[in-house]
Amino acid sequence: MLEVDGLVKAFGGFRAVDGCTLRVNKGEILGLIGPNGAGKTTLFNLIAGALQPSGGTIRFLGEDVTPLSTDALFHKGLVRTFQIPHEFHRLTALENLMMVPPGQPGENLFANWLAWGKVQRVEDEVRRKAEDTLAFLELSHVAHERAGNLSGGQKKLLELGRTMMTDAKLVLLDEPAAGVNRTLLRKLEEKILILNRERGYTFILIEHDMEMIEKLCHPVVCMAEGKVLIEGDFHTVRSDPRVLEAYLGETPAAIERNEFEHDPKVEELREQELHKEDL
Amino acid sequence: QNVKVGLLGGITGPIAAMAPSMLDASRLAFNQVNEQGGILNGGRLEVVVGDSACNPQNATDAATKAVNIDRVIATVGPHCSGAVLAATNSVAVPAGVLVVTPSGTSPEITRINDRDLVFRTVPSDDYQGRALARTLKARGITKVAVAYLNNDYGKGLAESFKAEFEAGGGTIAGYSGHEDGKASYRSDLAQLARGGADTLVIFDYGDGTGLTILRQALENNFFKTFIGADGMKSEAVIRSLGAANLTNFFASAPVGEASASLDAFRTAFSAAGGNPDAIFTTTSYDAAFLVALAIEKAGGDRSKLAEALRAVASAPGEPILPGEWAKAKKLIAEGKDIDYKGAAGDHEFDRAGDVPGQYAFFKVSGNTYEAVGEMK
Amino acid sequence: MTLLDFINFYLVPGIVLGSIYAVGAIGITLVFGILRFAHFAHGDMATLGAFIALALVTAGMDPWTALPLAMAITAGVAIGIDRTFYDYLKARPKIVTVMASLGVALMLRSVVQMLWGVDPTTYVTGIVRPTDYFGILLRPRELYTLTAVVLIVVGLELFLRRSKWGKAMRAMSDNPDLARLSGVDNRKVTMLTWAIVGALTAASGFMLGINTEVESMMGWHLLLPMFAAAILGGVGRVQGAVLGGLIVGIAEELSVFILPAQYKAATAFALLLLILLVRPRGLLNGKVL
Amino acid sequence: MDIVGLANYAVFMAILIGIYALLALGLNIQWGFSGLFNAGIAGFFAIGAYTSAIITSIPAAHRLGGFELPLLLGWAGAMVVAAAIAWPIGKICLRFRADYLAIATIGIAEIIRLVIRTEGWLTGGVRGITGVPRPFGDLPYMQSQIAYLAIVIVLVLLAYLLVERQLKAPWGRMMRAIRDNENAAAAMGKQIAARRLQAFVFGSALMGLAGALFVHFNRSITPEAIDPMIATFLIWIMLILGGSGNNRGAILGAAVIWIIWSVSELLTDRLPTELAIQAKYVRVFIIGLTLQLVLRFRPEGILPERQPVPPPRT
Amino acid sequence: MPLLDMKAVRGGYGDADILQGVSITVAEKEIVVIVGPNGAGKSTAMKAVFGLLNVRGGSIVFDGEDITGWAPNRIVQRGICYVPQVDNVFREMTVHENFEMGGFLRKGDLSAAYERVYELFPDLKAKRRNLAGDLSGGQRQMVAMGRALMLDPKLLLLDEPTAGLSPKYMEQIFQITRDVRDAGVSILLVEQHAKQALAFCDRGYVLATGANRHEGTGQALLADREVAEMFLGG
Ligand SMILES: Nc1ncnc2c1ncn2[C@@H]1O[C@H](COP(=O)(O)OP(=O)(O)OP(=O)(O)O)[C@@H](O)[C@H]1O
Ligand SMILES: Nc1ncnc2c1ncn2[C@@H]1O[C@H](COP(=O)(O)OP(=O)(O)OP(=O)(O)O)[C@@H](O)[C@H]1O
Ligand SMILES: [Mg+2]
Ligand SMILES: [Mg+2]
Repeated sequence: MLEVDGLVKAFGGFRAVDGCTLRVNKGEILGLIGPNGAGKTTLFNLIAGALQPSGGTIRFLGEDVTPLSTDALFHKGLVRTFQIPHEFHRLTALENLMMVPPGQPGENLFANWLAWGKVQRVEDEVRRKAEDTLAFLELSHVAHERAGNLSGGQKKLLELGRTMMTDAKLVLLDEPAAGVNRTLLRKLEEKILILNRERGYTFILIEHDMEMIEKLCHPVVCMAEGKVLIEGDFHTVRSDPRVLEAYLGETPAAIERNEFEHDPKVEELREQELHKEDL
Repeated sequence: QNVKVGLLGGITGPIAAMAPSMLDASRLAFNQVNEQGGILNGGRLEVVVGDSACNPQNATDAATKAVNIDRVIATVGPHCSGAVLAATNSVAVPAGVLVVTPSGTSPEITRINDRDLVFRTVPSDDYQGRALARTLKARGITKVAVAYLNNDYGKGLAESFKAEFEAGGGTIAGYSGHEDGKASYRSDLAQLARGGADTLVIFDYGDGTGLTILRQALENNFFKTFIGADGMKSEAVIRSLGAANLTNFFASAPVGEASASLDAFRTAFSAAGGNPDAIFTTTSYDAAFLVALAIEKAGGDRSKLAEALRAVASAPGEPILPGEWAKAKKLIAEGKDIDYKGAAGDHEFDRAGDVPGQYAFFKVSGNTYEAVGEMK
Repeated sequence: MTLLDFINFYLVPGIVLGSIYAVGAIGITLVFGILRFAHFAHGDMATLGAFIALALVTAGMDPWTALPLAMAITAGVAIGIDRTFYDYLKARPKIVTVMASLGVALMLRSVVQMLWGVDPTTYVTGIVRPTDYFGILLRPRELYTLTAVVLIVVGLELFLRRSKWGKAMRAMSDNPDLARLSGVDNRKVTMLTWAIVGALTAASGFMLGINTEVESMMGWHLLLPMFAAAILGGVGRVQGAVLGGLIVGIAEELSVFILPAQYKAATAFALLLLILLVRPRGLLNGKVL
Repeated sequence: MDIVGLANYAVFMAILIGIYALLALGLNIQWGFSGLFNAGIAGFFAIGAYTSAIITSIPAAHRLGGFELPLLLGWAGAMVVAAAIAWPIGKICLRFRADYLAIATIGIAEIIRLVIRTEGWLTGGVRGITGVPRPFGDLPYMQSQIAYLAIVIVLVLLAYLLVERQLKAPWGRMMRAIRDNENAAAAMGKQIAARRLQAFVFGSALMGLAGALFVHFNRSITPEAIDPMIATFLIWIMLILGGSGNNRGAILGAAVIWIIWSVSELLTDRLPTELAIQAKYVRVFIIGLTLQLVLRFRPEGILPERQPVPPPRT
Repeated sequence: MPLLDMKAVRGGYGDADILQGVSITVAEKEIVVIVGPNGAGKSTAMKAVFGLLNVRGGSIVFDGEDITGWAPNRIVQRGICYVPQVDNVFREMTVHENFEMGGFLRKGDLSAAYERVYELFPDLKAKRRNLAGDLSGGQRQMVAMGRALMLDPKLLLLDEPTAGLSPKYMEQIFQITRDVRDAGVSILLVEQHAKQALAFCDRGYVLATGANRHEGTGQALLADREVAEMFLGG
């Protein structure tokens, strides 16, 4: 579905993406990990047309899309989120979502005069969809708040919500979990899986949350210094010594949740709690 | 009963430097009226000052207020042509208010469909430019460069000067307009000087850009002789450049018949603390005095004002000089005809309400200007 | 036309004019860069500065001695204006402050007109013929102007790059909240900025005045070319403002070769458009606010 | 001072307020909703005014036209030409951001002003154009003023409805989104450049119409009318003070500012007559000061940008 | 006596109260963690300490002095340092200049402090002349953290310092936090990596809808089933 070949992006003398080659098949959720500054976001920017590559090609659905602009790519079915939330700060949360669906008749200057009825009908549909999305993201209570006034995590959710407002073929998610509450994150994971299985969305997911990567992604690609370091299933990638060294740190075990779950002290406390409830 | 007259000046706009003297000159006329028996049956002329800022928006605003709120029956001004056009077209003429402008020089003013309500005491650009051209020829100058300010005043003068000068066989060796308010005109001057002329004719204002141009021309030895029109005949030129540097600077300016009128005005205005050499003061004074005479003659009836204005301004009749209000009032009361001889000229209005000009040629002498000859 | 003529009558005037624009443009670019708004009262502040210097000269001072004093006084006025009119708008969208500065422009102008009238005057009566330096004609006042500009630019650049307060200014312009969290007193920084800007406006007004005349609209006429210069160089870039000022000044003087002189004022803008087409954020890649 | 006079004055003020309201509405489309810093309003105003003047005025020897065509043609022409000139300008300039765009448009307005002043064969140069007809201009003063006011009101109302509907519609939402964050809007498939251009041209057409209304009201136009202080900056003050992003605010702002502008003179006229000239300077001071006071107490504008809540579900 | 004592603080950005009575204490040499759902008011509580909020009720006492309503720059001088959640670097200044601004209030030679920061974040050494705005998301977080470490505060407020950081760096931030604490600095930390944070903190608070919901030692909170399910992701 997406083929990235020898992609290069240089900022001055520095090559943020340096000959990156990557394939994404339809129906996959590809996990993209790598140390900070590996070039993951830059790769997204290149794929989504926000930056022009200094070299290499990008093919999407069999077509060379290297020179296309962001908005043209969107219409081909490629949607992305931003790592640092790009909300429309003076629009309400609801409007942030309602503006997304493409081809709304009301976006045509003249339709607003000649086909007001149709504009209204579509508008109602869009609105319903946006409200449902907000409800799912637990943002209904701030639906009419200016997006600029939302909390850091809420903005991230809104960012994600935008991708749910349109029929996409390929969705690029840039660290959707950062700053998002873990309980909600579990729900989001479900949603991503549903979109993937039932609606056939393909995802590329940048994350530093290993739990999420493990749960959702196959294959997993690890980037470092602008190049693909290794590609494979989660466990292969995670146990690769280079990945351990560059990305996970010397003590990968420390970050696994199992460590806490099996912490004997915690287990003990939990037992006590259970007893309390029983009483 | 008192009579209200509007005085619409370009107080805060581009001619802010000239407006105060012009308004003072007009006010002098009104004061003389009030001191010498008042208007009609001993009433006072009340002056309503408005600011036209030299642009149409402000001019219509000021005129509307004067006409509707203050109920003036005539206005002296507005000052700039654009302001005159807008204020007369949209306010004064429809409302039937007499307008006499002392400084709107654009030929377009002639063409206003004015129901004979719009007059001016300043000649249309045409006259002075031509007169100046003939004077220069008479003084043996055959090759000049021309720098003009690109507004209705400067451009109008320059065009008529050029036409007449060339028709008389003279050579224009450089001809360029410039915009107001720039800090340097040296390259303009250098460009003009390349034509090889010794004489520079400047159609501009002496308390504006004209001063800058003259200074930069003098400082860089660009020309030998400098000629200006009435706009350049400003005290500011002498004050800031120094009389010693201005021995080759001449200017034309409109004057009254035999200068008796002019002298009367100069004495009175100087006594009132004004500067009679400032540009458009004579026309401003005449406009105000004429308006007062017209009101007196028409007996305060606004529908007869225009007719009355023509009657008091033109021959035949007993000559009235600036300041002779009491005399004029008496004659009018006796039903005698009068003919105002203004400080800026005779003011025989033609059908469009325009006047031909009479001019004299001035040079700097001491710290002021001195006439050196009539202009034909 | 000889080369010397070209230098004397086109280039030198262009450079002198350009330096005057440059000093004004530096102030504009500082307000742009640090306080993040277009300061439309800049021209009229320059007028005020020029008139303050005039008052000092009238009181018997030599013009070039009056300059530093006028700069100091205008700096004080600038701080006062900020305290009274701009300060309470700082939490609002910047455009509101832009409008406030238009109001201040009107007020300053009318104050000047009320206090000093509207007639043009000069610091020194008479004309000054230039001295011949190997064929190049220069006047002392032009030499002083150029020297003053160089001193100002070098000093300011050092201050902004090297000193702690210069950095604090840049930090505040970048992210005012974070600057406060780092212990920067934004009030002090703002005051310092206005002090510098006020002094610069006075300098530009004075230089214009000594090279031409002093009159109440002089600053307003200067405003647009100064803005063009600031933008041309790139918002927030001091060297950019200098470069922009010189380019605008020289371009205006040279434009008479190719365009009718009436279009002189347009050359600054035509050039600006051309340069922005190639470099949309100015020559030195200025900020986008 | 009597009632009729005051009424006349009020009618006159209302006409100008209507013309400024059109300008402010045009600017609101550009700035309030699309974030385009157009500081060259005077240019489009002038283009509209001159176009309509040339189309409808009586023939003159020294300049283009007049063609003595019907008034409606003049107005339509004003809008079309203003839009047609805005199009290439927008095409080139809209890629500049914020203040760069502002200065670029100021520059273009200056160039337009200089062209109008200098190219006499086209515009009459510094002499301007006279003999522009005014609808119902032959009626007596008061009736003709009132008739013109009616026309202005109808046009302002039409423009208001037009703009208001566009802005409540998804189009407005999209424009506001582009204003807030163009990268994100592009990522959501919106064609930033084309949409901006649309708003720029749309707003400029309204400014052109305002110019046409102005020229027919005055029956003449000279280049002095393109003074940026009045035809650009004053409009900005109106919009920001009225409430940028709010159409009713734009109209209200036009009213408030013009009333301040005009009525301040009545105030300073109370000063002793010896100070008549100083009074005019004081007036400018008062205008500046009042502006500060209004900004002080209504810094968001009189009617701030509303959060347009989409219509409820049906 | 606790170093920081927030008592029943109420307040918000505009007229609406976002905080409806939040009480948090931090003792000397203590790491305190705040967790809670998005929009709970965690960041708002931190801003309240730092005078960036209209506080309408309650009090904030630091080191025995009531600092409610102080200007932020005064509070920094008093010895509190704060890393906000968003907008936490000077984008148009280089990485090094960001650190210089971090040490704005410090006098004397700072080279040792720079040395230490670059040692902690070796990736930034190569980027020291780059504008902070050009960095990757994670690198910015490092800059923000490094900026805060340039001062020697008594209390450090960190708002989600690990968001966007790789597991390696996340672990390192936690390690730094502990080191700093051991050096005598108190720390108030907001975290969405709640389990990891609660595991090593001294005490924790759970905030929800602008008010205290739970508090206790890290272990106790981890063990609480409701807390785990509602706030920690099961
Ligand atoms: N505009 C730019 N100019 C210069 N360097 C840049 C620019 N944008 C990114 N870089 C550099 O490119 C590298 C890759 O950045 P990128 O944002 O792609 O990293 P990342 O893999 O997404 O990291 P993270 O996980 O921290 O988000 C970084 O070292 C960054 O400093
Ligand atoms: N500048 C602001 N103006 C108005 N309301 C705001 C502002 N910032 C935040 N809020 C509101 O305050 C509430 C709490 O926000 P806060 O940032 O404190 O949440 P948080 O607990 O830090 O959440 P997160 O985990 O997502 O960062 C949110 O509902 C948000 O909408
Ligand atoms: Mg990234
Ligand atoms: Mg937060």
